[in-house]
Amino acid sequence: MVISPVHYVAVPLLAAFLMPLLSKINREFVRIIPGLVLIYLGYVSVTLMNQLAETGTIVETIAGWSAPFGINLVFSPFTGFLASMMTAMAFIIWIYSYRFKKVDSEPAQRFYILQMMLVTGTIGIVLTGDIFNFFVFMEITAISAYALTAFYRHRDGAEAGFKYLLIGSFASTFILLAIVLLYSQVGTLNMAEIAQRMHTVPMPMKVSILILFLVGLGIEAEMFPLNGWAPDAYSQAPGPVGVTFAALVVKAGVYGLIRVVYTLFDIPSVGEFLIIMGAVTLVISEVAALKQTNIKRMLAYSSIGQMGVVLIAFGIGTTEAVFGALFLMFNHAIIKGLLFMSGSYLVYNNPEKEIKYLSGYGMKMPVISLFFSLGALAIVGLPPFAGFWSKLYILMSAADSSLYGLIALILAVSIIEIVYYFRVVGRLYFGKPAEGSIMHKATPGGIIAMSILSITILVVGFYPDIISSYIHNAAEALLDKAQYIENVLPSVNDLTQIQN
Amino acid sequence: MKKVLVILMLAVIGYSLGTSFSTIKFGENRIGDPKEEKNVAAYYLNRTPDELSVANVITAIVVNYRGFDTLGEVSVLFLAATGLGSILYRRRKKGEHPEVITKPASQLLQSGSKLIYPAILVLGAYVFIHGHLTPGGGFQGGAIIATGLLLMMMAYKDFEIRHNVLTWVESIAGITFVSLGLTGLIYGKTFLENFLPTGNINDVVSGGIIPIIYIAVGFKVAAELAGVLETLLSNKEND
Amino acid sequence: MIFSLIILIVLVLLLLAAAIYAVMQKDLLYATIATGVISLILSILFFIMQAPDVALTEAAIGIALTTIIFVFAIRHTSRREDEILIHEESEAQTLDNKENM
Amino acid sequence: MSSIDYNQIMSIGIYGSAIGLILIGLYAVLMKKHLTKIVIGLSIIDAGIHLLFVAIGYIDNGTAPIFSPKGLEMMAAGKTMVDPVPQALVLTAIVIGFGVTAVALSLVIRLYRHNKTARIDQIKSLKW
Repeated sequence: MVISPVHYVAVPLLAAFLMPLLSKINREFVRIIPGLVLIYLGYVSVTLMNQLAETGTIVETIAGWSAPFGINLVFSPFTGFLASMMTAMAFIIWIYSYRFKKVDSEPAQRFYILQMMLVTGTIGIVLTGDIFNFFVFMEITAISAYALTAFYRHRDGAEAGFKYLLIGSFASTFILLAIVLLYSQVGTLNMAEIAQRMHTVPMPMKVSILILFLVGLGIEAEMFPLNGWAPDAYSQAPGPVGVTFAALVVKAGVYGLIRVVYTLFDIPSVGEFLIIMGAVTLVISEVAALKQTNIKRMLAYSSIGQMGVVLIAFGIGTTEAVFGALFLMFNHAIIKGLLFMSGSYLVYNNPEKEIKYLSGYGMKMPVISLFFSLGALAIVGLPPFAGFWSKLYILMSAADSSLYGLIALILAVSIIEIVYYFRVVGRLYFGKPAEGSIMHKATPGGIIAMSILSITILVVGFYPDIISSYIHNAAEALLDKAQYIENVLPSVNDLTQIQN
Repeated sequence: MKKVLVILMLAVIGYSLGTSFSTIKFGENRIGDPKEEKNVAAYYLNRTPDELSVANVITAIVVNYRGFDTLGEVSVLFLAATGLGSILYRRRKKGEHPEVITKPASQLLQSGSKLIYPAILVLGAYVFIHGHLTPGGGFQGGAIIATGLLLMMMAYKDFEIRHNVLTWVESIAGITFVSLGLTGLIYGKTFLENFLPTGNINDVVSGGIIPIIYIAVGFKVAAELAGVLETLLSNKEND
Repeated sequence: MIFSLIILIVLVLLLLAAAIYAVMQKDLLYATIATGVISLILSILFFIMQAPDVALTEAAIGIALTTIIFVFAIRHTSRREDEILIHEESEAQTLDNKENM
Repeated sequence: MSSIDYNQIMSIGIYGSAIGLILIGLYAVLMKKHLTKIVIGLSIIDAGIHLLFVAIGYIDNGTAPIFSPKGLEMMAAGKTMVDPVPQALVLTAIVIGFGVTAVALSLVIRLYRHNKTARIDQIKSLKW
């Protein structure tokens, strides 16, 4: 069988439908199969990335109908980079989640199915080239996310899950409304063809569609003031799921926002809007993070803040800025992944997840504390780590566009970041050990997953070049709208009409 | 205070939606002549009868042109059933059976449902077997069958849908759907591609893999919906 | 033409009335039945607008299954929106007071 | 003259009621305190969107997009087929909406089990 992008969706689905049957043969299968699927997808990623370097963007048609008539999957340097990154992260999360917590075999089976479909949904969002299919994958992601948020029954998971569901339903409502209006105007659902026909849409209509999309996707991308769901969902979901939210689900939301703004629409002032929204999101969430006493909520707010920086960088819109934004998305996935993973173990037996109980853990749980400290150093952007480079590129691009206020803002917020991260790290190493706290020994899988991420952070920190060429291609692919349309709709040679 | 704010917000949303939709003429022909194939709708209307031999264009779109959506949709239901089980999961003691109905149903309901039950199943099967000819298809037929199963669950205390059976039906139907897609990938180079002869329009056996997929979807949807209903019904009120 | 117009207007008014009833009714079982009525009218409207497939789906899923799962859920939770039947009388009193403030 | 009026009344009636449903549903979601009522609001919003979808696909003097003998007869009588794409999309949207509703209701049941109440103002952590 020829390796093609559709494997990203078809193989996990096949496995998900098989898992209830296979679990009857041996219960262990439900834990192992997602890993095997992800290993296979990793192989698919490597093959396709190599193919990408040779032949350029791979457009896969489905059911034999070429671009505007059937649904298609686009594996461009941009989407391919994101999909490969997500596959790799999902595999590391799988290693981490292997025997993370002892649960009954029936919930365990459901957990692994839902977790695998969560990953599939996010990868589908990134790869699809059809706006309604995008919505369908969004719903797949959303439903598995709601169920996983409420997975633990002894906690307030159901509240967080319901809150998430409520806000998520608003998101799907707005996106569906936007799709209705869009279809009535352009008569197509293919993103490339929508982009091509967008100039025929009258301006007021265009603006209302864009606002509907921005509200709907802003919820998924945790844009202020639509991010009320995130801290609750992050803090109540099981540890591996929190990592998945930070590393994959939010990335998919940001991807959707960027795809709509950059490819579908051609309104230039949207960039300024993104910068403003990003800046507001950044400031408010970082200040909120400073006030948190729950470590997972603190990490969640920090995550929202980072997404604010990503939005700012996408708003600036130059190639360097987009490069910085994508680099930051990559870094955020690995670093915040490490922080959530180690944080989950630090507060494993601590139902309130309060930071104040962490005093002196640096001696009791040396390895996990070390991982957490490494993540904290990396996320605030200190030089030898990966986080430094993305921040540097974003600041440089802001300087190029002479947005000096923005530079000052990002640097000022970095100080806040340093304060609240080092408050935790300081407590870990210099606090007096509290009485009666029970340690939880990390599973071997957890240690392996965190080690892989730490090594990646260090390697990317010292040699950013190993990843930067991919990101550079991705940034160029994102900004080259004409090329995207030509790849998806090869029959259209006259590209001049797009400029009108 | 909150009420005023909310009403104000709703007024803004309503006004903007109203102005947006007032520019879209109701009942206007935006497709144009299907022969010209100016947009996807015209393309589907023009090509479906000849190239796919499927009478119902909506079925052709749902199962073939946009079959990937349907795969996603089926997995949404699958996830809903899985998620429901996960959210409402409760450890059962050994030998304890889920209590479906606390009171026995009335004689009228019992004999009535016994009478209607086969008819509902046949209707459901008819709807999804003829999905490519008449309105209806896998989703509608599956929902109808699930309704029939529900009727029996409510009427008879000991009518227990075996979870095993549901799991098997659901898994096999799902695997059939994806495997047909993958077979298309092998034979015709694209996922879900029609690799069977299409036959004549308005025959029961026509449209290549479309009716097969729709039947699989029907079984899968019926099993998933029955699973959802059973989970919600068999949940006892107190811990 | 006039005849169909009148039918349409009646249906639309019924639709909105059912929706308002569903939102305002304190007894959730009746509210649920009102949502069933919304689906029923919607299904008729779909049929008028030449969408028999959608009408059938809405009939099977919207009218039957959605209503049923709502009824199940209400059976497992409280039936009254103000929950007077569930709580102690005094508690219900304070609840009422809260709403009046 | 009368045909223009007819069209306008149709358009106000259908679009207006669909937008009305969305607004009523949003009101319920934002203002109501009972969780089941909120889920009812969500399903009303869904209903409004489905109506909008079908409405934009409708064509005056149209017939259902089915090439059955009856459909061909209608075509011969000069009717055009309505847009099939929105109908296919609504089919998907209805099923997805059902899935979301089911998950929402199961969460409501879970919340009721924990708190013995399904009112937002009685559940501590749901206030926001």
